[in-house]
Amino acid sequence: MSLVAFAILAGLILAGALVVVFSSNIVRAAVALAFTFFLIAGLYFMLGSPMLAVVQFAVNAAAIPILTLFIIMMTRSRSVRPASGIFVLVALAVVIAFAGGLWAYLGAAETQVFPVSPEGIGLRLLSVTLFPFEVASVLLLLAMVGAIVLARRVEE
Amino acid sequence: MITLGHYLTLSAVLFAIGLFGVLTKRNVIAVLMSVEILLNAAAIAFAATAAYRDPLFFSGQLFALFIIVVAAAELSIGFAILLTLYRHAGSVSTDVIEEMRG
Amino acid sequence: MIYANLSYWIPLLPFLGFLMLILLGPLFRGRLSGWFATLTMALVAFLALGLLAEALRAAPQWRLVGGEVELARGALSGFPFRLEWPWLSIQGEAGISLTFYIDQLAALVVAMVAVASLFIHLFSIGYMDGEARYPTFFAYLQLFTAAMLTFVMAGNFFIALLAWEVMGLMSYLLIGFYYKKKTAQAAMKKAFLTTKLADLGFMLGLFWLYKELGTFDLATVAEKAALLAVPVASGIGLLVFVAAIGKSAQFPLHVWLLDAMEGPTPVSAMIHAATMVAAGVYLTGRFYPVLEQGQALGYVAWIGGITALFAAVLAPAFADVKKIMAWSTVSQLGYMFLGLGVFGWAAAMFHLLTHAFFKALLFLGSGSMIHGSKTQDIFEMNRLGRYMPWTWVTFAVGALALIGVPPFAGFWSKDLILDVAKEHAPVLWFIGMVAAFFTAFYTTRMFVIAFHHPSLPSPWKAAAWNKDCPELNLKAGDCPPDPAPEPDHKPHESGAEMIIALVALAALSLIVGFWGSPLFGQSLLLFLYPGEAPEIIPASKLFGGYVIGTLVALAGIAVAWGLYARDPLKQRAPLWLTQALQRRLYIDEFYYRVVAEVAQWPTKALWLLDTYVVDVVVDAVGYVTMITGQALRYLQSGKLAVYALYIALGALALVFLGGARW
Amino acid sequence: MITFLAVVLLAVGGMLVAMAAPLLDRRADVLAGVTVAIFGVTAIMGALAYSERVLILASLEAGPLTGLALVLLSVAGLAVAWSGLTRPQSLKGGPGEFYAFLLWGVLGGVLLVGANNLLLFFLGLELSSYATYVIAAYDRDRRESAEGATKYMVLGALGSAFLLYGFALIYAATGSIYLDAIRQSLADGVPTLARVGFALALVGLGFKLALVPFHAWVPDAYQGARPLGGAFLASVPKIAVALGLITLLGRGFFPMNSEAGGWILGLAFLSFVLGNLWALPQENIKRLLAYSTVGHMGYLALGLAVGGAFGYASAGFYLLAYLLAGAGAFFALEAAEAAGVPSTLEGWKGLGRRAPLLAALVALLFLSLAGVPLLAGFLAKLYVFAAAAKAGWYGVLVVAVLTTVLGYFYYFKVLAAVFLDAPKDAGALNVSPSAVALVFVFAGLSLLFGVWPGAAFSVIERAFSVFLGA
Repeated sequence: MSLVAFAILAGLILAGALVVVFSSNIVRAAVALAFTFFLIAGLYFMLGSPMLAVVQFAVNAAAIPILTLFIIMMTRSRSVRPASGIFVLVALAVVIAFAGGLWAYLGAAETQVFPVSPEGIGLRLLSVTLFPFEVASVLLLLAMVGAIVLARRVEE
Repeated sequence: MITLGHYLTLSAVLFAIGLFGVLTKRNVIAVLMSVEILLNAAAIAFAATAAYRDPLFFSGQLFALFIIVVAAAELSIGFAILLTLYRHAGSVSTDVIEEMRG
Repeated sequence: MIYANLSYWIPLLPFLGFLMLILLGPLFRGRLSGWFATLTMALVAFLALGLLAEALRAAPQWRLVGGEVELARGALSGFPFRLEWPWLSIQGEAGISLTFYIDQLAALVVAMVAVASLFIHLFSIGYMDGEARYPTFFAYLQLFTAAMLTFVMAGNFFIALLAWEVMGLMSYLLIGFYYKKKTAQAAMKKAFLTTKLADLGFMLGLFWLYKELGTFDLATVAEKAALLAVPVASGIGLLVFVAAIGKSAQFPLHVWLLDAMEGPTPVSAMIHAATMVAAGVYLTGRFYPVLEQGQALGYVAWIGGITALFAAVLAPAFADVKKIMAWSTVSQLGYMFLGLGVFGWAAAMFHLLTHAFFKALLFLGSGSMIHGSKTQDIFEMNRLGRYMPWTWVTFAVGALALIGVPPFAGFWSKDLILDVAKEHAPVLWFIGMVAAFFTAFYTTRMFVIAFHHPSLPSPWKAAAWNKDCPELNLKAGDCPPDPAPEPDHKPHESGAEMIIALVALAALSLIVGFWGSPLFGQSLLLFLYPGEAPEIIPASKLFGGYVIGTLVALAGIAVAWGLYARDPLKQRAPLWLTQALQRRLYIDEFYYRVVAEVAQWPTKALWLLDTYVVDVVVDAVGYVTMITGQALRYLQSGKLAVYALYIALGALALVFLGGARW
Repeated sequence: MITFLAVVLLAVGGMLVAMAAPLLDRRADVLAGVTVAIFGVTAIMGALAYSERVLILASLEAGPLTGLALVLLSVAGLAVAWSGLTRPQSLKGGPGEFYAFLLWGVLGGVLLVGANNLLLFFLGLELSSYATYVIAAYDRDRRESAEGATKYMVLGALGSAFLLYGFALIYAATGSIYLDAIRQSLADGVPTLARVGFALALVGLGFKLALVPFHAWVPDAYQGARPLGGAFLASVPKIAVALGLITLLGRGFFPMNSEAGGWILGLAFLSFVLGNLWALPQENIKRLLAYSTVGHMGYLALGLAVGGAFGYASAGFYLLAYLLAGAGAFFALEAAEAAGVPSTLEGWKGLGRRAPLLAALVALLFLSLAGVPLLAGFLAKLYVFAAAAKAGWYGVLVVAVLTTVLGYFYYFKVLAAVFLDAPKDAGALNVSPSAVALVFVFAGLSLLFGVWPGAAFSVIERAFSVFLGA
């Protein structure tokens, strides 16, 4: 049963990702990206981590596509000219080889999922992972200041 | 039953798709979107491993959380840089960043 | 041990002085930079004398008992002093460390260099006054002193080689201090080429030594020298000796020193008389165990003897006071090598010490003469004895020391060398005696003409105008002699700093000889005595030598006085001989010809090879490299996707390599 | 504890500078001064932290390696901040905020070197990278800057993604993100998954280190950035990632050091061969330095590939020598550009006559980069080559030595233009004394460590032997 659910979810995720990659309409790609990320949140539910699923939904499935749409509008990007045929073939070959290589090394047979409650994650986040947590705050601050500095208009 | 292998395979294929996007897209925004797929593929691998193999510490789940944060930060910086490019070139197509070479 | 532990400051201080002067030169106004450098040297001299005192106390004590040397007390612990810092370390290999090794000889020579350098600095304050590059001059002098002190204190030959090269560089720069003069340019080039050629010997010898013994360390080399096969030891020894010949201007590489007098007079005194040229002697002394093992000392002795005579014979044909002094230096250095070569190791070092002081004195004295009379030509100097009493007295002391009149310093050391030579090589003793006669002759001639005659028309000067000077390979007009001073020029005594320096060096020239004389039990020689082969001659055997030496010196003085006191301008030798001597027996010209000719042989011989093989290969390699570089530029196409593809391909390669075990 | 204080100082200092920047819009020099002071303090703290051995908040390992990173990175940051002082208002857009990125960039570097787990390592790397992206894009008036920064950022994101995926596979293989646990897990045998994971992580690290074939962004980013930013790009990420790679190799992946060494060797080989070849025909000095950086990182990676205390120490000394000469060269470019000389071979013609002191210092720095004896660059190469010889890689060694000859060629090309060619504009240059002073210090230190490497080398070597002993 859950295998069927997983198969459907995985199929949709991959389909969404393929749309992102192959669509020549960039707005459509952004929407497909949101869709894909939304489904990945579902994957996190299946992995027993509602907390992660919620964050994925809020940030990756909502905020990021919106940000992307903004930037698409600001830069007046509409469609993406497709790459030249030979290059696509080369890229495809590289990617297939890469995926094949990775896939050959994957494979693990565990079946038991251990769910984690949001409290568990929160406790852990503020104890053992406190230091990286603080670092992440600096990281976000840096990104914010950086974006402001680079993007603001300069009065001449 | 779903095994860890299923998730890892999914993440590998997702990574490959994202990589294909990075290689073939001719618009920098689209390239960055593909990079987002790459990061999500890694996050899936982390979360799945945590759920199956790391019941005590579930570090991978925390890692996935941080990846989401980092991805957002990366995108905001990336878009800011793109805006400066757009001001100069009037476009964010990869064609406009081929002036320096050799 | 206080001074020994502080001894690294001895080369470091002048080096810091150099840095200060070269970096902040423009900030030192007027004579300030000169005083600054002199004060630095005063400090160095203080440290060096303290070091010498400590070495005297800590060294093994020998005494002479019935003509035999025996040990009274062994060395105190910690002697010879040794300071060591790791420098180049390579794991698993013996690195090269910065080692200072101070034994009796090093302590003595360090003190000598520091003291001589101090007075020469002091003299230069006045002498160089008003020169355009005043701070630069002192900066160079400081760096030279630092290099010389490092060389003397160096505990391994690699460091010594580095210091040796720096000394050569400073000599080169200072010869060309008046770089606008064509003659100065030619002279610096000549000095550079000659000494560099010789230096190759040092390098090759060192590498060979390292290959054989696996060390550069001075003390270890001395210990292990006996392990070398005789031909190897003589090969190494002679290679290094070639460098010493070059540095110390011995025949047949003496050609550069005479022209090095183009530099300012204090430089001639310091580098080209008292210290650097003596470095060749010092180096040979340090390689003594190797040379002895190689049974190559005979060459050293003969080179020295020939040079001593050759230079002394040529000196009387010159009228330029500095050039006469330069010949004298070459000749005296020849004595030192002669002494080294006949097992008179300690005697040679004794002469090194005394010569440094009296030759520095003579050079500074001639500097004072030049300063006062505005000419370098002894014939144009106008009764300097009347106008420059201090210079007259001090120069007389120096001259007597050089001639070897008792009890002046040169007497004790030169006669000791000749006494040792008499024991081992009577022919060389005879040569040395003849050279001593000529030494007395040219010195007296110079003294009489410069100090006691009114200004005379210089006999060779008129002929020199507008002639080319083949010894520098220069064309006519490029090397005119210095203009004569104005006819009514009144010489004047030099300033206080210069006089103080002269008096101090005169005092040293008088005193320092006693230290090694039998009057004081030859205590200097016993201090230097290395414990093995080189001999110390007991005082009882020395007396005869003293009498003969003194008589020869007096004879030389008498002959010169007789000839030049009344009629100095009379041409006595045949004209062709005078000319040949003035042209330095055509040796310099011969070299220029040979160099010019020989340089063409390989060129001609290799021309075909060069054009048709080497050029093509070299061009092809360069071309292919450049083409590759150009071709690779196409890989760097500027396209984002291509760059990303490189990354992906790299990742792919690593994934497969990573998966495959290897 | 000292390390922790230094980290806090860097983070909080960055925040304060960022907050004060809009208020002090016209007085960016004040912020530069504050930044210089902070870096001065953290550099001293790094020296003091050298003997520290503590684990901070279960994440940050404070030891000699962290101390070393703190010192080197702070010195690099200090120099860049100092260089910014010469033209405080020329950093358009945010003259004050610039210094916040310096502080945070250095912070990220320290964290990644000191990390005891993959999470902090990743965050430190990203922190440092984002700061570098912003700095590369900072010269926003120039199109080149935007172009270079775009390529750098996009490819950097790709590199990070590889690194991250590699970490994910390592986690999947070993079940932990803590380096000690990973080492214990790998000690019983290295699963293929971990091996692939490390290979992918190496892609991301190789990207930051500018190793071929992950180097392609380097020339564009260097050319686009201001020389000032170039100095930052050439120093901080390189130091951080090289030392960070040593952290990974020495702590977490010790059991697979020999095979990882093989991969690094391959990258190193490609880098010093191709980097030097690429540098040959360059006419733009920033681009030339960029390609030569690729070559230098190849030599450095040779030391990393050898491994062991001596291999790491040789790489560490190489870092020091490269920091001095490479960053110093960029500071010289900055000084020249501030005086109106473009950073091209054409523009530098006759610099020796227009600004003799600067040209002499440039000569020292370039000679050090080329590897002329008595300068730090020579000994650095000597040490790395000695390490390679000890490892028995004679074939690689011969090629490496041959490629240094290429280096002589293109560095001397620049020096020939500087000293032998006649300037187009004969006027003397008005070079800022403080900028020259900075170049002087870097050139002087290159000379100092070239003549006297013993102390520096033994400090570095001890750091690594203590680190490996732990």
